[in-house]
Amino acid sequence: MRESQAYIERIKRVNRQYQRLELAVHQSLTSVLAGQALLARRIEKDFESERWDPYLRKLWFPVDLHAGNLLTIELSAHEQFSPGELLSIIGPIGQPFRFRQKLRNILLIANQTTPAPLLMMLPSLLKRQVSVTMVLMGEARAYDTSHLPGEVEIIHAEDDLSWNDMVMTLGWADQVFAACDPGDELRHFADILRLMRERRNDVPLNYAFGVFQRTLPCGVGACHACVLNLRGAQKLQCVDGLAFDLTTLRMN
Amino acid sequence: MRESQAYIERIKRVNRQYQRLELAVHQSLTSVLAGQALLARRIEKDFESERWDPYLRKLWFPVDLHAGNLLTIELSAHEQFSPGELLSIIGPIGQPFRFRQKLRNILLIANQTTPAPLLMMLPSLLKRQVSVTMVLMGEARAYDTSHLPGEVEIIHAEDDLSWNDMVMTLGWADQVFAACDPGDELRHFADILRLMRERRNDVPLNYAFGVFQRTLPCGVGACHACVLNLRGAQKLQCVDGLAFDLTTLRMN
Amino acid sequence: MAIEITRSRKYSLVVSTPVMPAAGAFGFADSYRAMIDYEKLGALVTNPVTIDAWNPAAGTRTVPLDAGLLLHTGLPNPGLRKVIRRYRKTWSNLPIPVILHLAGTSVQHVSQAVNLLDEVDEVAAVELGLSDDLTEGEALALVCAASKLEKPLLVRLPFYECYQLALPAAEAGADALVLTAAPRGTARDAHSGRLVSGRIYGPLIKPMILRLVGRLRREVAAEVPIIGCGGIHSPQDARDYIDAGAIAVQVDTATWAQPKMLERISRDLGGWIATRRKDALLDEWNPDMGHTEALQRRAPAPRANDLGK
Amino acid sequence: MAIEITRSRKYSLVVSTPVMPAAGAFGFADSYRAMIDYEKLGALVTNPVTIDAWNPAAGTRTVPLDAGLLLHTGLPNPGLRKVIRRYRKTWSNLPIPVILHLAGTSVQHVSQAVNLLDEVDEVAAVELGLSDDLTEGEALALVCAASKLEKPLLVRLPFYECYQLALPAAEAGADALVLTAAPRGTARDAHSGRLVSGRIYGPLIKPMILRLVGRLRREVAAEVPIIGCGGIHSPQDARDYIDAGAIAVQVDTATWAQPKMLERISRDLGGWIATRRKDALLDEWNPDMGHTEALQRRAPAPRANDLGK
Ligand SMILES: Cc1cc2nc3c(=O)[nH]c(=O)nc-3n(C[C@H](O)[C@H](O)[C@H](O)COP(=O)(O)OP(=O)(O)OC[C@H]3O[C@@H](n4cnc5c(N)ncnc54)[C@H](O)[C@@H]3O)c2cc1C
Ligand SMILES: Cc1cc2nc3c(=O)[nH]c(=O)nc-3n(C[C@H](O)[C@H](O)[C@H](O)COP(=O)(O)OP(=O)(O)OC[C@H]3O[C@@H](n4cnc5c(N)ncnc54)[C@H](O)[C@@H]3O)c2cc1C
Ligand SMILES: Cc1cc2nc3c(=O)[nH]c(=O)nc-3n(C[C@H](O)[C@H](O)[C@H](O)COP(=O)(O)O)c2cc1C
Ligand SMILES: Cc1cc2nc3c(=O)[nH]c(=O)nc-3n(C[C@H](O)[C@H](O)[C@H](O)COP(=O)(O)O)c2cc1C
Ligand code: FES
Ligand code: FES
Repeated sequence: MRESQAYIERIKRVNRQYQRLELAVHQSLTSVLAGQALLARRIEKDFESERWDPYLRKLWFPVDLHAGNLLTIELSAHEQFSPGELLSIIGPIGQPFRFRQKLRNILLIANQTTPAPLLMMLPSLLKRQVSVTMVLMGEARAYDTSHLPGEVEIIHAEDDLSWNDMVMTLGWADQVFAACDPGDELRHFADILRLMRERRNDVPLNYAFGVFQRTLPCGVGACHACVLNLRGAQKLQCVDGLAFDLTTLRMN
Repeated sequence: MRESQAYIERIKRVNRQYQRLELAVHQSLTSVLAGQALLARRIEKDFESERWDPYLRKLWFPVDLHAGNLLTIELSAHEQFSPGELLSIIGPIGQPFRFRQKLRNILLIANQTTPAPLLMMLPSLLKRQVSVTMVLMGEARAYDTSHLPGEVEIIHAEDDLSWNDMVMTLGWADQVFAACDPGDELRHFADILRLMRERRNDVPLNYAFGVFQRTLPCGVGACHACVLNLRGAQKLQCVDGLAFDLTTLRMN
Repeated sequence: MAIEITRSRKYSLVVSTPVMPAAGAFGFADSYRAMIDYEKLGALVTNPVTIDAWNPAAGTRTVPLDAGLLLHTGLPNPGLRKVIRRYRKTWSNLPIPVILHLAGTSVQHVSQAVNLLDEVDEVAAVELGLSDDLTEGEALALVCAASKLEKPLLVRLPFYECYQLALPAAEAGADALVLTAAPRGTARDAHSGRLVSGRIYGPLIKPMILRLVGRLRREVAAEVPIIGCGGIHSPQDARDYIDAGAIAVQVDTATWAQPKMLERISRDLGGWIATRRKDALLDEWNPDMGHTEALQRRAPAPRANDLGK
Repeated sequence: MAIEITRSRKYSLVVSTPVMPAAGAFGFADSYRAMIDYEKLGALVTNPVTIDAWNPAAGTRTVPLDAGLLLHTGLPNPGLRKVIRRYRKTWSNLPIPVILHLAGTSVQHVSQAVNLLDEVDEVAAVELGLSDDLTEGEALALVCAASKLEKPLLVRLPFYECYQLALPAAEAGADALVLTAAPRGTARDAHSGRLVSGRIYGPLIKPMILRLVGRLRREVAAEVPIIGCGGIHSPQDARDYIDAGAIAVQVDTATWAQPKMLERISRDLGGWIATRRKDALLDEWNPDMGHTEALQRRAPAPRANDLGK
C-alpha cells in the first residue's frame, strides 16, 4: 500500500442516483481485487496549499478495473467532481475477499447502504459461471440496478428483512457477503446473522462475511480507531478487513 | 445594504492573469456605484449544509454593470468558478467615490495590487470627457492593461515609485484615487502621500483618496475590526469608506 | 415562549427565544437591521463597552485560519457615556431587550459603570466580561462590584480559566454565566510575517466549549442559568448546547459569514419553524433565502433577465 | 543536525530533525513504512501503551467536524509486555530513536512500566501521558514515579490543565514537556444522534496551543525543553512552534489526511530542502508528489495510457 495520485479521466451518470468516476491510477493500484478499497482525497491545483475541510479521506470501493489502469468508482450523483481533477489515493486498503475455491452460488446483501462494496467481484464471478443473487434491504431497495449485469438475480427484501424462498436461497448459497449502513453496522450485521441462524441449521465458518465501512482515520494500522473485537483477538478493519466472518465477531 | 443571491452568468478570461465573472444580481445591487464593493461567499447547492472554509467573505469591487443587472467582477485567473454557481452577496458595501463636480483630470494609482477597485469609474468618467491617467507601481506594473479602454493613459512607475513628469501629472490632476496592497496599506498610503507632498506645494482636502481593502469581517459596522483613526474621529472602513481622504488619516 | 435566562430574583431577564448574538459580533445597536429580523431574536448583546474610550488595536486585526479566524480588535468603543448617549434612542425602539456588555477592567470602573447603567432603562441587563489572566481574587472583586447593579447580571467567563472561576462567580452574584469568551491564540500573519495574538473563532471551538458547558452544568448551582457561547454555526449546534444544559445560546462570528444564520437558529429554537409544507420553496423555510433561489427552483436554467427584477 | 530535545543529564535524547509523530497518530512501529521515509524523522513516538491490555472504546469513535474530527478510541493496546515483545525487533531496525508513550494510569503501573522499560534498549526514551482531570498531586506522583527511569523522560500535559501542571512537572523530573495532548470535547454523532466525548483534532487547535507554548516557554526553567504538539498541518505551522520557543514538534492527525505532510515538515525543519532548482518538477521538491504529477507537468493533457505504467 502506498500513496499515489489519480486523475478523474471520465465521469458517467449511470442512473438517476449514481455516477461513475473512471480514475487513471498509478500502477500500484492496478492489482486491486474485490474486497479492497481506496482512501481518497482531493488535491489542490498548486499542490502546495492544502485544504483541511473535509478532513478525513473518503473510503471508496472500486467497482471495476479496465484498460489496465482505469479504476471505476460508483458514487452518489450529488457529489460534484470534474474530469481532470486530481486525487490523492492511499491504497489498496485491506485484504481481497476470500472466495471458496469451489464457489458456485453466492449471495450478496446490501442493508441500508449502496451495494458498491460488493460490485467489483461481479465480472470475474460471472465469468467463472458463479450464480449471483443480490438481496436489497431497507433503503437499499431504492437502489437502481438497471446498470448491473443481467445475470445477477435481484431480490427486494420485505420490511422484516425476509424474502420469498429465503430458506432455499440461504441453503443454496456457498457464501454470503453483506454490506450495511456504517452508522450502526454491528446491529445490522447481528440482525442478518440472526436471520441466517433462524433459517439454517448451522452457520459455518467462512460462510457469512460482513464488509465493514466504518470511518478509517488512517487506513494503515496506525490509529487503532478501527479495532474490532473478533473471537479471540483484536483485528484492524483497515489491515485485516475490510470483510470479517460474522460468526467470529463479538457483537457488542 | 442587504444579503441576496447572485448567479455566475458567464466567465470570461480577459487576459493571461485575469478572468471576469458576470453576476446576475438582485435589484438591490443594480445601483452600485464606483467605490462600493460586495462581500461574496459561495453557497452550497442544497442551501442547508454550510461550508465554513474559507470562513470570511471576499471583498469584490465591481468593475462594470450592464444589461440592467449584470455586475462584472475581475478576479485572478487562478480562482476556480463555474457558470451557474450561486453566490451569497452582502452589499453594497461603503459609500460611492465623491468626485469633484468640475472633475476634468483624474489620477489613479495602483501600488502592489490590482487596480480593480478603480475600474468601475472608467466608463462614466470617460463619457464625461474626464482625462484618466493610471499609474502602476511595484508589482502592479505587471498588470496587463490591454483590456482597459484605450483612452486611459497608463504609466509604469519606477522602483522608487516616481515617474516622468510626475510633478506635472500631480499638478494636473484634480483628484487622485489610490489602491495599495492590503497587507501593509497604511505604510503604502503614507509613501504615496509623502511623494505628493514632495512634488506639490500643498495637498488639499478632497484631493488624495486611498481605497482601503483590509479584511472586513462583517461589512455592516458590527465588528469594529475595520476602525480607522481619522483626524478627529474613528471611522468604519465598511460603512464610511471604503475610500478615505489620505490627508485626514492618522498614519500609525 | 417565555424563558427566564437569569436567576429568579427581584430582577430577572425573560426572553422569547433562547438565542442572541455574542458581545462583539453584532455592534452596539442596529447594524444588522437590514438583514435580520430582530423580533426573532431573544435579546441584543452589545459590543464590549468600557468607561473610557478605547482605540482600535494597532497592527494586524484579522488572520484567516482554516475554517475560522483570529481576531484582535482592541475593543474600540467611544466609552460608556457616549455609547449610552448615542444608542439609547435606538435601543428603546428595538423589539427585544438590550444586554450591555461591560468589559471588566477595574473595580472602580465597574462601580462607575453600574451607577451609570442603573439609570438607563433601555438597558435590560448587563453582561460583565472577565478578561483572561485575572487572578481569582481580581475576578471576584469585579463580579462583586457589578452585582450591586439593580438589574440582572450576566458574567462571561474566559475560556481557559472558566473551570476555576465558574463556581466563585456564581456565588459572588452572577445571575447567569456565559460560557465562554473565545479562546486566545497566536497565529502568523502572512502579510507582516509576525506571530500575532488574538481570539480564535470557528466551528471547531464548539466541541470544546460544549464539553465545558456540560460539565459545569453539573457543578454550578442549579438556580444559576448557563448560556452557551462558542462556535455555534447551525441550529443543531445551538440545540446541542441546550441538550448539554444551557438555557440559551449566543452566536458569534457565524453571523459575519452568513448573517441570516443567526435568525435561522433563532427561528429554530424559538419554535417558529415547526412544520414545513411538502414541496415548500426553500425561501419559505429558510429565512436566508432570497427570492433569486425561489425563482431558480421554479425555472431550472434561468437567464439573466429572469433574475433580480 | 543534532538537537538535544531533553534536558542535558546523564541521559538525554538527541535527534537529527526536530520533527516526530505524536503518540496515537503513527502506530506502534512501522505502520507508515510504505509511505514515509523514517530516516527523515527525528524520532518515532509510539501509540499509548498501558501495563494491562486495553480494549477499544464501545460506540462511536470518530465524528467528522469542520476542518477537523473528534476521536475516541479508548486507546486499545495489548499491554506493555506484549507491545515490547511484538515490536522490539522492528524498533531495533528503525533508523531513528523510539520514544514509547506510556499512558499514566497509576503510580504502581508507572513504576512497573519503568522497571520493564529500563531493560529495553530499543526504547530510547519514554513519554508519560498525563490524563485530564488528575489533581496536581496525582499528576506529580506519576511524574515522580516515572522519573526513576534511567532514560530521558518526556511528559505530555493535558490541554486544559497545562498551565497548572507545567512547572511542577518540570520540577518533579520531566526532561522535556510536550505541549499538549489534544483538547477534549463533545460533539453530536450524526448516526446515533447522541452527544459523544473525545479528543478534538484539526488546524484550529494550533493557535491555542501555540500561545500556550509561547507563554510557558517564558515561565518554565530554560533547561527543560518544550516540544510543541497540536494542530500542525504545514511546515509553516511547525516553524511557528519553533519560533514560539519549542525545541521540536509532534505532528498528529495531519498524517492521516496527508501522510507525506509529516515527511515534508520534517525535511523542511531538518534542512533537507534548502534550494530548489529553477523549474524543478513538483515531485523533486515535495516528497509527497507521486510520479503521476511529474508526468502531468511534462504533458499537460495526459491520456489514460500515459499514466501509471
Ligand atoms: C473584559 C475584556 C474583554 C476583551 N475582549 C476582547 C475581545 O473579545 N476581542 C479582542 O480582540 N480583544 C478583547 N479585549 C482586549 C484584549 O484583552 C487586549 O487587547 C489583550 O489583553 C491584549 O492581547 P493579549 O494579552 O492576548 O496578547 P499579548 O501577546 O499579551 O499582547 C501584548 C501586547 O501586544 C499587543 N498585540 C497583541 N496582538 C496584536 C496584534 N495582532 N497586532 C498588534 N499588536 C498586538 C497588545 O495590544 C498588547 O499591548 C478584551 C479586554 C477585556 C478587559
Ligand atoms: C494518559 C491517558 C491518555 C489518554 N489519551 C487518549 C487519547 O489520546 N485518545 C483517546 O481516545 N483516549 C485517550 N485516553 C482514554 C480516555 O482518557 C478515556 O477513555 C476517557 O477518560 C473517557 O472519556 P471522558 O472522560 O472524556 O468522557 P466522559 O464523558 O467522562 O466518559 C464517560 C464514559 O463514557 C464513555 N464514552 C465516552 N465517549 C464515548 C463514545 N464516543 N462512545 C461510547 N462511549 C463513550 C467512556 O468510555 C466513559 O466510560 C487516555 C487515557 C489516559 C489515562
Ligand atoms: C486587559 C486590558 C486591555 C486593554 N485594552 C485596551 C485596548 O484595546 N485599547 C485601548 O485603547 N486601551 C486598552 N486598555 C486600557 C489601558 O489600560 C490603557 O489605556 C493603555 O492602553 C495602556 O497602555 P499600555 O499599552 O502601555 O499598557 C486595556 C486595559 C486592560 C487592563
Ligand atoms: C482515565 C482512564 C482511562 C481508561 N481507559 C480505558 C480504556 O479506554 N479501555 C480499557 O479497556 N480500560 C481503560 N481503563 C482501565 C480501567 O481502569 C478498567 O480496565 C475498566 O475499563 C474499568 O471499567 P469502568 O468503565 O467500569 O470504569 C482506563 C482507566 C483510566 C483511569
Ligand atoms: S484506520 Fe487507523 S488503524 Fe485502521
Ligand atoms: S467590517 Fe465589521 S465593522 Fe467594518
